[in-house]
Amino acid sequence: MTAALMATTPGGLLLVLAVVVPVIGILALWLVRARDIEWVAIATLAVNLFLSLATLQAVRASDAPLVYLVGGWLPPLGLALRVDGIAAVLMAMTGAIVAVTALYARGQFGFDPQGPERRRPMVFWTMLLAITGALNLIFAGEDLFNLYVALELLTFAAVPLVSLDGSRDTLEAALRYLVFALAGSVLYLLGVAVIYGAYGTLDLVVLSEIRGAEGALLLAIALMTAGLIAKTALFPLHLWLPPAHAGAPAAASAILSALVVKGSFFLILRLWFDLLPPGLGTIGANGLGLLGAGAVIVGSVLALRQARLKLLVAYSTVAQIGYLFLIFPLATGSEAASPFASLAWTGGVLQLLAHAFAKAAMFMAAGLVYEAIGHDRIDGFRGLGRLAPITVLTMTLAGLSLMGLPPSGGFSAKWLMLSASLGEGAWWWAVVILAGGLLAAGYVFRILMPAFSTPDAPAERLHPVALTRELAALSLAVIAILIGFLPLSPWPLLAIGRLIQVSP
Amino acid sequence: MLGLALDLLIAALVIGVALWTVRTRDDFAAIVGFVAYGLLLTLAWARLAAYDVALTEAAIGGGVTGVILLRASIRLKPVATARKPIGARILVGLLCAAISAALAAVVLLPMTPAPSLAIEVRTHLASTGLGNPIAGVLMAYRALDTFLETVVVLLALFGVWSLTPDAAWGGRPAMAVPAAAFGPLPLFGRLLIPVGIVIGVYIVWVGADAPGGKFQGATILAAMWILAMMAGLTQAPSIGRWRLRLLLAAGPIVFLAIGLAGIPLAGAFLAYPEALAKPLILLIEVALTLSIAATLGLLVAGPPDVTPGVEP
Amino acid sequence: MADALTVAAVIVLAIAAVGLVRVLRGPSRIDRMMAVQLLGSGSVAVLVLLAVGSGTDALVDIALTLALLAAFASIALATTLAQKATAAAKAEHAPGTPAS
Amino acid sequence: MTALVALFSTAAIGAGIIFFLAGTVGLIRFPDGLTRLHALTKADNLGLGLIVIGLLPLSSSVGMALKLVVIWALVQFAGATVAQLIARVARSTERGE
Repeated sequence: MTAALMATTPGGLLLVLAVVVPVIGILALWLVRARDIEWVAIATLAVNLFLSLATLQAVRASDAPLVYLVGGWLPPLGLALRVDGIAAVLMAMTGAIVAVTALYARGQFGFDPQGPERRRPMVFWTMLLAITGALNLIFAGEDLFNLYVALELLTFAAVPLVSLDGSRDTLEAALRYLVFALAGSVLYLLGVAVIYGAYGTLDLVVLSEIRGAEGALLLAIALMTAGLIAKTALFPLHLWLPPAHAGAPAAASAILSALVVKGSFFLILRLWFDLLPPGLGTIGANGLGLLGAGAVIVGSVLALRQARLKLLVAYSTVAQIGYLFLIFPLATGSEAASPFASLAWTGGVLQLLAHAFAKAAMFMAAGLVYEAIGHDRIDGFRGLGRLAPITVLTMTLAGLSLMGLPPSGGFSAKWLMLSASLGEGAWWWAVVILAGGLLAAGYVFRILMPAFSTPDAPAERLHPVALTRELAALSLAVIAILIGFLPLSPWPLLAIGRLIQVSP
Repeated sequence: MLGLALDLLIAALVIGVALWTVRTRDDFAAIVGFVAYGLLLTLAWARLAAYDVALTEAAIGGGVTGVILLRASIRLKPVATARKPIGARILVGLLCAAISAALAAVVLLPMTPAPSLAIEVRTHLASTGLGNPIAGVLMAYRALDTFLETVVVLLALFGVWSLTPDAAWGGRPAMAVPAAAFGPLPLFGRLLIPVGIVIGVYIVWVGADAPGGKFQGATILAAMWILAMMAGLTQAPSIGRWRLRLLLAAGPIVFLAIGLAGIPLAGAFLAYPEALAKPLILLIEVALTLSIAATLGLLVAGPPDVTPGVEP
Repeated sequence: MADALTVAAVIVLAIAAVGLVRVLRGPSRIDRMMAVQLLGSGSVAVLVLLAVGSGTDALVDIALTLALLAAFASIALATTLAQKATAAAKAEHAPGTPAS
Repeated sequence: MTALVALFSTAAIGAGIIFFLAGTVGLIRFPDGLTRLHALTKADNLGLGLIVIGLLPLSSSVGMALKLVVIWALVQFAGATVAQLIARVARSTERGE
């Protein structure tokens, strides 16, 4: 597709609505009565889920990306929104996880329908809507500065969730997160400036046609990738993630770990597979793969050593993010004509999906465990299986996917990545994937073994938990398993509308 | 030649003050250094003929950021900060130097003349009824960015509010100043604030056709509001008040409403019907000015610390 | 005449820059504050000299903004110093209050 | 532009520069806070004032000239207030010590 031929497609308005509806929700939250904020937020997220599913359906049906020219101006002068196959899949994933999280979070944070407005529910719902809108824009954005605005929105919405509890520790974690995220923003913005200076445009479609192998492009992509890595918490820039994700309330942790880090990761994918001329990125791609491998090993080992469930789950995020970065060496090294048609590419996207659902389920379950027994120390989990069977089932299913045991989304993802690495003769990545799986099995069993054992004394449940909340967490874990039933072959949906790479 | 001397002097001062500000250990001294840095940066942008940016830097750097930092420094308790180990400092220094060198190489090495959208921006400007190309970019071509940035500013304020102690939610920020020591301040406020409001409105108004605009003007208005609070002429409002919330949300709401109306009336989201483009853009700018001014003022005032209902 | 005005601008800026030594050296916070105020006035002077020299209206608007807000920043600095002084007076018995 | 106007402007701006110089020298050389303050306020008010007076006949429009006067008035007014505040702060910190 050439930029000159770009025009708003039927259904393009869905993209505008996906960005605008969460914003309308935020503005409404501020103006409605205190008792109405919950249902306003949930209604907004329901509409958002509908919009994201409609977008996915429209992309599948038309077998082409959806495009909307904002203000009717053609890029590069104006801004366009564009959703291709992979973006549509991720939008639908976000819509689903956010909607289920909303059900889980209903009535939490001291929300009192009769009383005055409270700080924590108000902040939570506002920021949840903001994260939804920001992620939709990250998936739909096509202009690098527009995407920067989306990143800012995402950061400013995510940081307050970390310190929602207001304790000293969470404030410190939030501040550290903010510093990492802002440093990342600065690097990204520098890259944007370099690209505008060199090419006079920031539109990805236009850029993919005119860019060559100039130093400016390489420098810009290096700067932006470094910034985005800091936001994604790739090893060794992962230091901010465990305290931030473990200190937030469970519903917020689920969103932060499952979705927020994926936003910046998705932009790295865009840069490397849409913008970088093919053949140039081999060294860099191997470097990213190496960092990913480091994350898999270090994150898993640290997860094994945690005494508290939430910290363990947070370190597991560090490890699982590592797998995502194996896409870069595997997909660029693949022999298929287009990297998007390769096994590795599909494997990477499946890993992203499976981890998002499994991790959200895991954090929600961790929150439920805390409510059931009043703490989340793993050595005190004996008898948990009798006390909270649904929650332990949730952890088991999500754990299966994190370990990569069949049948689960995690298994399919790792299987495809293994096949890709063996097919390319890059056996060392296969070693990393297998070792990571074994370590994950170690930390998942550390949780499950005591949970399934019989307690010395009959344990008592501290607080009753609404069944809907347990089912919300379970449903996400079930989806993580169901993803494993997708066919184990490249997924044509993901290749829809990808910018075709032509050597300049 | 003379221009070059001036530019070199400004550049040297900018770098020197920046280095000193980074190195100094005393927080008050660092803030003063940062204000000086903002002044010099204003001159630098002015010399680059980026008048809109210079105006923004003058308004933000000269006024609001200094006050935000100062208020933060009052809240902080003095702590002895340990110096980072020498190895880490060298590593950071090397990284920064490498990035700077790479940037310098990209910017300075001879390249084919960089393409620019400047001509196209001017060509289409007539259809928006605006005279300032920057305003055209902000309000027409990239209106989506501008709209979302106003949401970002609003979220930033909400982020600040999220640090409120639970009991003070819905209360107001205190701007405690030892009033007895400040004889001339209320008088100064009464005289300066009207002048400042006139200047702020003028900067917003002139923005349609010349450098200036809603953001810069709103910053000046916010500064005047903060001055009124510092001089004890007025109090910060309670954040739970519905009218305040409406004022904060008014800019995005008007922007969004006009943007959505563009879908049936002008064929696209955030498109303006040609005959009405200029009045609609002005309407948005006025609403945004009020909202941004209120948001910035409250950002400086900080999270509420006065429990609602405790005092009249 | 434009050249002469540019020369004047360079000289004013250089003078104000020398005053910056007080920001650097202190010793008291008040000295730092006065030096930054001098730089503020100097910057306004530089901008009006350049504005008239080149006939650029926008530069006058920048100078106007700076003049309005330089005062604002100085007042904020002064009130902060007063607040810190009161806080220090309250914590009179606490040893080792920083006085730089 | 007549030679007379040029002469007047040059003289006024030159005088303004001298006052700026005096202010800086005072700021650096004078022994204590209050005398430095004295030097500073005289300098930036008179210095900027003379420069503005020198620029008035050169300005391209009445509007510009008007703005120049407003700028000077603002700096003058602010300088006076800030000097008062600084003096008060200086006195109270001296007492505190």
